[in-house]
Amino acid sequence: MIAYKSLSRKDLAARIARDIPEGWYVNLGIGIPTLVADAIPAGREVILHSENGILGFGPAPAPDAIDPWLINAGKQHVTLNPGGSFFHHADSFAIIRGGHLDLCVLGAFEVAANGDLANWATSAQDSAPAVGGAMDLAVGTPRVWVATEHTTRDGAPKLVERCAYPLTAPGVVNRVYTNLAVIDVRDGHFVVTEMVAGLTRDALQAQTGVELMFEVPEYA
Amino acid sequence: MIAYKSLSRKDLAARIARDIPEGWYVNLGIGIPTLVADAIPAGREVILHSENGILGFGPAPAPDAIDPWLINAGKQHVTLNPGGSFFHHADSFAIIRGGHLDLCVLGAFEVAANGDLANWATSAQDSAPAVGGAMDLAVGTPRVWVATEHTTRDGAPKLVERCAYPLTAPGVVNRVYTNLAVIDVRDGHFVVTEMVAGLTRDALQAQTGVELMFEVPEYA
Amino acid sequence: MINKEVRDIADALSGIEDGQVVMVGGFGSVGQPDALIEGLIERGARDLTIVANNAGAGRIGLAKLMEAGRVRKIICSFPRSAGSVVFEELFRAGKLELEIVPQGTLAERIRAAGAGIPGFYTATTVGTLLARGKESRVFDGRTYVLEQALHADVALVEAWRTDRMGNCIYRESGRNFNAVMAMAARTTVVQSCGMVAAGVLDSEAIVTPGIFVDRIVVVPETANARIAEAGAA
Amino acid sequence: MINKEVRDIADALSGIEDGQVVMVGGFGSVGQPDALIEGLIERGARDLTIVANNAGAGRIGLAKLMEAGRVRKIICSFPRSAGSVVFEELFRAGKLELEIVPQGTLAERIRAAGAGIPGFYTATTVGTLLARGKESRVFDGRTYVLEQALHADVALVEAWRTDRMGNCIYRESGRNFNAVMAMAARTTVVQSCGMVAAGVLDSEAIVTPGIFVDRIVVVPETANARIAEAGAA
Repeated sequence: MIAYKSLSRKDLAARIARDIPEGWYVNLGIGIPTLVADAIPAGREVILHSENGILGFGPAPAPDAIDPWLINAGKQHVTLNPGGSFFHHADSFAIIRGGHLDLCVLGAFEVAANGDLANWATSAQDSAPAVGGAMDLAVGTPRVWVATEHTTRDGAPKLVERCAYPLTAPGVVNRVYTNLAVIDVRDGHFVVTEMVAGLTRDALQAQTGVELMFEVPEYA
Repeated sequence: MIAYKSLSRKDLAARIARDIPEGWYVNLGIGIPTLVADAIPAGREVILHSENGILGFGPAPAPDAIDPWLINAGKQHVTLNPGGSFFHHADSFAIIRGGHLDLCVLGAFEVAANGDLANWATSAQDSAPAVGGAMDLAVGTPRVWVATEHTTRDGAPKLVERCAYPLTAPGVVNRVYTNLAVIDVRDGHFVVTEMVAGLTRDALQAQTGVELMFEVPEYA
Repeated sequence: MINKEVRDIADALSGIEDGQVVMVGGFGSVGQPDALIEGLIERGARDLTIVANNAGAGRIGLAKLMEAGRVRKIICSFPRSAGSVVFEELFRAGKLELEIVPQGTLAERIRAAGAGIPGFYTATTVGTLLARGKESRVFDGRTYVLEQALHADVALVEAWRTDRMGNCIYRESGRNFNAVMAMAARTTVVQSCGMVAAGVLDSEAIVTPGIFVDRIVVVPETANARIAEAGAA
Repeated sequence: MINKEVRDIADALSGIEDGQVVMVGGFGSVGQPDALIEGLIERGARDLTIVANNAGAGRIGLAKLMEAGRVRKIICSFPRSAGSVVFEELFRAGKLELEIVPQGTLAERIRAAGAGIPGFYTATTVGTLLARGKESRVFDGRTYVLEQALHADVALVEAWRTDRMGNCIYRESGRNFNAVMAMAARTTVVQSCGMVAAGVLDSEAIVTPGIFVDRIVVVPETANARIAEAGAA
């Protein structure tokens, strides 16, 4: 087996951050997506939105400078950048639902080749899953990128033909960034546009639950 | 014929103002209703709402103190009282439609005994009447009082069995203040609760297009 | 002279009865009216329906209210979270009804109630389990579901500064659901971190105009923090 | 660095084409982006649908745009008012389509477009001529009509102060339709009375966050007043 090195969570976040141009308005979900905030290249203005009514929040404060009134949707203490603003929850979701964000980056339990996203409930029998703002973000944002490990801890594929978990929204995912590859969702197919060094098509396919298309050269 | 003196527009406004208790939130329409603002007894806090996004506006400024940015829905220059606030049009009509005002006082072309109000279009053939906020106010406000001359300039009754003019809203008027009487709308009837001194029931009835009920003694 | 400030928490909560719908502002612990929640527990009203973003954490605040057996139903977007132990227990035991509403739909249903809009359409939940039983409709080729206004008998709100007219401003991310819930209840009770004279709040920056507010009780920020800490201890 | 300020009115209005829907803020003359309206006349786009509260007065601003034959349809709440001579002429001559929308419904339809709500129900117009052809529905025993979101290609907005990120505050009753129209258009163009550095506007008091704004052109208050006066002369 050819050696390859999968991305750390931090490197995955940095890989995503690279693709976010200046001036975009972005909502980052809990987990790996949250790490994207700290990975945005210095000097590039990307404006972060938080469901609980913030545009333009900045990095975590120093421990001795925590402002108890200022948290993001992940309940983490944050700061506010110059030009940031506060609004109430209905206005915050008007921004989301109205399609004003450029991008949201979400975690996932599963993503299907048709763009279906499952990231909220772990089974249809779970009658008390926490949906939060995931459905609104998935439905309202013009670009939905998923940031996830390529497989579960047990090695089961998270990129699948059809989601088995309950959907967050059908047909919304545009791109998936995993620790192994960057994969576009196009016309019902996963199209691999980038792989980590040393990874083969076969090795990636073997960890994926649906047939991949490749726009990258085979490992040479 | 017994002598009586109908109320001037200013006295009619003062009569209405007398019935508005402290603490009410009130929207005043164009015409006689607008005069109510200046007639509220000194020291009684009544908070005036204007469709264009003001709560707590005050009287007209002195001519040399006009603020060009501060007008009411009638496009008159006004002032702002301490504790007043500004908001946008959607929030302003959320206040109206959501039933948060205590009262609106509107003018009328016609009012029917069933509470129907016609105050926007002068005929069904008029294809470009200006509705403004009249319908929202009439429908959204829990108490709708009408301030009007008892008859048209030609002496035609404005209080009628059924409105001939296009409706602003059906069944919304609670009370009518005219230059001759105060008249409640109750269960499909006009009930006179007050008349100007010297006016007889017959004289009032003669100027009204529908049978009145009386809760006032005959002139004695 | 209009003055919406009341003497104490008990006065602020008077009239809350069994079976009512109570909205509780806040997101996480920020902007949560802890003193009013404590007061609600003391008041003893039962069979309540609670509308809030979360279903409580630890054994304080909303969780304590639920643990005391006062809550029949909770309408929220994020019931199960780190520390939602009381919710889990009661829900598993069948002692608590749950209505899960996506966060944006929850905020908009509350705003709709305040704005006199009985129903609206949203694409959120279309094609998911949460659309079950909902009426759908196509606009311009896209499918949406019908959602209805969510009214309350009482809204419990935390504000940063208030004046006697009921005008409120919030602080940073403390605004969250508070400003929409203040619109949606028959009676809105504000736990204020401090009163200022009428006219002090910037007319351009008032978030909740006094028209939405019925009662104000002052609970200094430090006192609210003590309640939260005491409960957590 | 994000900077939404453009050089001049022509740049601000670039891309406005024949047949587009253009929202114009303001109520009466307050908060009306007069310089942008003048610029729109100069630009020459025809066959426009205008969304505004009024249908213009005198022979300036919107009235001038209509008189120049650029407007196919106007969607407004208050078409006929003192001085709406141009509207009257064109409308009577059958040269202008009119959609009358109650003011609150107009504001809410615009907000709905901005908020991703394709339709909502309101009691306004029920039982009147303006409900003709509208779908109705009963909620809790009361009848409401269905109203649909009102989108625009471009919104022309006047703000009091702005920063390079597009954040806006308005002045007094100048806020009116401006703040909702800013949400509802594919491209929002702001005529600002003045720019300030990012971070100067109070984060708690920003009415239109920059996310809704695409372009800003500075037109000092005095210059705007001159345009209005020149037109009126």
